[in-house]
Amino acid sequence: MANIHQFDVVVVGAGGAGLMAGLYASRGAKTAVISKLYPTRSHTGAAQGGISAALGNYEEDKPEWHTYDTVKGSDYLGDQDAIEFMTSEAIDAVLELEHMGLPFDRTPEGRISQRPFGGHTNNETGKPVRRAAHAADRTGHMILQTLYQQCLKNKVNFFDEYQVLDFLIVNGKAAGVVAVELATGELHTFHAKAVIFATGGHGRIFEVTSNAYAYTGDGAAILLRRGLPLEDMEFFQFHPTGIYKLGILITEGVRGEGGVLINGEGRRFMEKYAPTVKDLASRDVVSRAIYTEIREGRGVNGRNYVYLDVRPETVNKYAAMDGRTNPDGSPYTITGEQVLAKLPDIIDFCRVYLGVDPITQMMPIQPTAHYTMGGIPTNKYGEVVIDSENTVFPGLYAAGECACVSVHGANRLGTNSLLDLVVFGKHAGLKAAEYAKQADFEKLPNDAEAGARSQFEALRTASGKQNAFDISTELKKVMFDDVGIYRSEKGMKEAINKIRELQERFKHVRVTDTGRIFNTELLNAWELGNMLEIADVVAECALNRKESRGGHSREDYSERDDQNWLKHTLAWKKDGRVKIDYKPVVITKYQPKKRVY
Amino acid sequence: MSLKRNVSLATGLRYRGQGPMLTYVLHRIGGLGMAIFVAMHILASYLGGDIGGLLNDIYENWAFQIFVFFCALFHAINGLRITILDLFPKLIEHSREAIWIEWAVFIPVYGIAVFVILSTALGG
Amino acid sequence: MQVTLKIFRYNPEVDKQFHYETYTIEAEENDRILDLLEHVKGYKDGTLSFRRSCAHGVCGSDAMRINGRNMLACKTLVRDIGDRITVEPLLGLKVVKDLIVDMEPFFDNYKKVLPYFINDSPLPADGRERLQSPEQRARFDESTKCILCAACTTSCPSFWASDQYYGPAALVTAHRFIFDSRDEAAAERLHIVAETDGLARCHTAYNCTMACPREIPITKAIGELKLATLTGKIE
Amino acid sequence: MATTKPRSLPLSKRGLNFEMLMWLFTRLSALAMYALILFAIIGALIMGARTQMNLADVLRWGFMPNSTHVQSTDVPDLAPWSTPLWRVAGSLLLLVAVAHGMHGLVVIADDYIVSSRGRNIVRILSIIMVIAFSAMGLYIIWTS
Ligand SMILES: Cc1cc2nc3c(=O)[nH]c(=O)nc-3n(C[C@H](O)[C@H](O)[C@H](O)COP(=O)(O)OP(=O)(O)OC[C@H]3O[C@@H](n4cnc5c(N)ncnc54)[C@H](O)[C@@H]3O)c2cc1C
Ligand code: HEM
Ligand code: SF4
Ligand code: F3S
Ligand code: FES
Repeated sequence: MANIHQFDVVVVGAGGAGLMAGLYASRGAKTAVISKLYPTRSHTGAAQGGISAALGNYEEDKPEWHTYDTVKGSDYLGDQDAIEFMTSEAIDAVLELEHMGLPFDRTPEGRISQRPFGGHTNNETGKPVRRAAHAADRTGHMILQTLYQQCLKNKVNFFDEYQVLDFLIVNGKAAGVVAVELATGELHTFHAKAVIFATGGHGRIFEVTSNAYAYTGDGAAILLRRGLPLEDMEFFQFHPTGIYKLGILITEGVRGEGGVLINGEGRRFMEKYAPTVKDLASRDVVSRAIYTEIREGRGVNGRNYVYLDVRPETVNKYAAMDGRTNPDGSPYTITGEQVLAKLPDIIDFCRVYLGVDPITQMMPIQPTAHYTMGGIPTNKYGEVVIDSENTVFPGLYAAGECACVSVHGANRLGTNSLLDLVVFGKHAGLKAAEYAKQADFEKLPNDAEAGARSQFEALRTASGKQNAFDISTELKKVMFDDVGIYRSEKGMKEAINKIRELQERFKHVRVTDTGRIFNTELLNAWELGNMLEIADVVAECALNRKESRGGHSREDYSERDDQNWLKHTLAWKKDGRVKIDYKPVVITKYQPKKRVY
Repeated sequence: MSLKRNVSLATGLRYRGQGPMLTYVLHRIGGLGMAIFVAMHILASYLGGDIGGLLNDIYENWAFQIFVFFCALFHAINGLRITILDLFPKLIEHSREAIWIEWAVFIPVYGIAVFVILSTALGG
Repeated sequence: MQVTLKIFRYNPEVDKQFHYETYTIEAEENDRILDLLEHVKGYKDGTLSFRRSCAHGVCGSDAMRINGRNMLACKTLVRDIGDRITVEPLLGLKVVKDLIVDMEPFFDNYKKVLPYFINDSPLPADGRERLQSPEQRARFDESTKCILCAACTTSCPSFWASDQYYGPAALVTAHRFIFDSRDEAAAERLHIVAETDGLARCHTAYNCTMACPREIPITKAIGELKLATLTGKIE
Repeated sequence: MATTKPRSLPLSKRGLNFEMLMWLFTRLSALAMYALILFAIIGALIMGARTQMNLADVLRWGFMPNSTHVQSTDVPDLAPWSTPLWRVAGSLLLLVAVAHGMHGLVVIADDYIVSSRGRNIVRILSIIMVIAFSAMGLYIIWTS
């Protein structure tokens, strides 16, 4: 076919990870970045609170503390070598972003400002530490813009609004990808020596989510279909504070600035669940606490939400009770204007979507599906590994939320994801360029587009009895209810049956649009296929793991079980069935302990 | 394969830009109107004779006067607002208020002027 | 409640001209216009095409004309605009299909103003951050909020006249860098924005500022640029 | 402490070009016209316009203090309205207004005409027109 492009390195996805990879790869190799959205519309732009690094701009902080907090946050499932690698690179990574022009907020001395965040502590005192570097409450937006701008400066080749459909493997090596150009409906083959996947997560499989429409797990599903495994797919993070019903995220930064959670009885409840750091406990802990309150009838008006309160009088009251101080030792207080200045976007969301003004009213919140801990297994250089021996797949890389290094283990600490993007995006880019230098192009298969085309054909020629929206709505509901914050064998089995049923129905899905130009109906259907595929793996892996750990909490196995389950799950799809294997966790310094906040 | 980008005048004017857009449109009409009128007037006075007389008759006509007055007055008052805001961009935040003030000045002055023109024209 | 949703439709592979299609659907006060479009796509006409991603006003995908004014479909609720809703594509860009317009001229303009941080001086000796006071940081804060949704540029009468005009979004980007105390390419950028297709094409129509979903005081930023070209002050 | 490098650019680095100078000229000429118009109106009021002219006529005189503009009013004697002072004021207003107005037309044309060829033609035409209209206007002012 006519549309063949050749690049040394092809990056799929233009979020924080993809752009960082593209930027670094382009310095050593001919690189293209392909994205189904315009790069600045990637979901990284939605990240609010901050990016973590032990800069210590306000108070003492060390990478080792950051490492320990991350290990503990991961509920000991994170690979400690990778975590050490990430936290030790963190400082330079954040400084590099600053050198690229990222407009971080500033301390009075002119340094990068930092705020406390869930799970970040001073290891000696156990008190929260300011580790999250931030640009108001749009840190991700600024990272995305800055990286995109640097890519433009470096003249990276962009293919905007090209959706990748298939990954090409020749002789057991990466050979490129096939994508559809949305504006024309034409297929394009990108012939490459190295391919980096950075396609983000799959939160859209849940009903209430903070994730974008684009978060359909494309990258993971494509590789799964090509016979590669996914790691730790049962671990999904539910963020405690999403706007009631809509799921739009209210950053942890709100609690970092002193906001507290209040139940239906008007009382603060986190001190019960996390006596030391209270509202700033790790996300899984807070989400479960909220759910427990709700289940025990202490939701607001008996319904399934609680309040997040950042009104200055509340903040000041509890800050005084907690003895919280400013860096100079004076008691911590805050005014309405300061709240507005530090959290402008959050205030705006509440006003627009809820008609609630957080400076004078409380925000109704509920946990929302937020972050994909699992994903494409990689080592700490972003190289994709395909078995429990960590065998590297030549020429294939992954970074960002779609990858599983694993630095987040069973539960990601807030602000570690942006860090993950920058650190591992960079290394994936470097490695890919290095690999491309010494590797040759594999010969393209005769009909490279066949796989992609047949997927589209199947959708186009399906009998059309089933409505895609119904399938997707039902999928999201069952996933949120039964494979959500609390899980049980019975629920998950039902969910799996439901997913199977939906997969069957999906074979008869209706696509009415026969056009080529921006056929979003066809593409949405294709994405729904990915979601079904991924949901199946998530549910199977969750059912298989008989313990509670981090984001995965089971009612029938409510304790962590290090004896049997201190290991990563690897899952393959074989003949429509999920096949599971395991991989050991790398432990260097920190032996598993009970996790209390 | 795609529709042209052209925005017709009618489509443009249908954009609901509210107060400030209205002043922009009127300012432009005013500037254009005056430019045409000034040119016409100078030409007429310079040429004199039949054509000049005819042009001056049009110009002296009360309906035309009302239009010219509108152009001149609105353009002048709005122009002052623009000039002030342009030289002190900080004030642009108060654009809305500025526009209110502008109308508060314009409407009475123009109203009286129209009244006078009309009463002289109709009263002989 | 029932709402009447009138949508601009154009399918390049079938239609010669655009037309409007009207749908009557059930909606709640708190529904986003984006939710209504999704509903139409899901249950009334799957061919309806529009862009969207984040669904809460931070990615800039779904700027469109709603009841005659540029807004984000995901940041506009039924309760804000009532039960008679007309949705049309942005003006001044080619309509590719239904509500999807060709964004390339918009991004081309963005790229004209050197939209990236430039500072070739050596880094601080300790390898740490370049210092910047909170006041210096606040100086360009508003212009960093831009999500490149194009609502501003496509509401600007000068852009309707010609897409060679850089447009407010590009000028806001220029402002973001020119007023950043760390950036060193203010002079180059000022020369660019002072060109005939730059600042001089802004006649303070103010539509941009009113359309901006991020509430960036765009006209003010452009005003500051205009004065900067004259006075050289970029404090 | 944060850097406090000078944030003021020398003349050559400001992007100050003809376009922006004309932008400034438009504002300054607007202010100048205001000054001249106010001057003319105040002058008219001192010369007795309060009893001899109505508001519309005063404004008309203000926008161009030329004696023909008060011909049809109750002014008893045109002589004080056509002194050299008023002729000079009128000339100034004329020159400023023609330049301002003509540049205004160029600005409008530039919105729509983007080819450099088209823009050059507009500029040449505008210069010719400025000269022609200024000459005609001066001729009228000084001969009426
Ligand atoms: C609301 C919210 C707030 C958050 N706040 C924080 C925070 O404060 N701190 C923190 O550390 N983390 C935060 N996170 C998490 C973090 O933002 C994300 O994990 C991270 O941005 C993911 O980046 P990414 O580069 O992996 O993917 P994305 O930025 O989502 O990019 C994915 C890219 O892949 C492309 N793509 C996808 N599929 C395809 C395909 N088939 N073909 C071609 N291209 C494709 C997309 O177009 C996009 O460009 C937050 C997340 C959310 C949702
Ligand atoms: C007190 C008198 C006047 C004031 C205060 C004034 C002010 C202004 C200002 C500030 C502008 C710039 C608008 C912009 O860039 O957005 C302008 C434009 C213009 N002016 Fe005037 N002006 C006056 C008199 C005149 C006269 C007498 C004429 C005609 C001969 C004229 C014709 C124009 C034209 C054609 C434009 C361009 C319009 C546009 O860009 O939309 N003005 N004026
Ligand atoms: S300035 Fe505002 S309206 Fe314009 S592109 Fe940026 S966010 Fe959108
Ligand atoms: S709408 Fe256009 S004219 Fe200027 S103030 Fe905004 S850019
Ligand atoms: S969908 Fe992202 S801005 Fe509306």
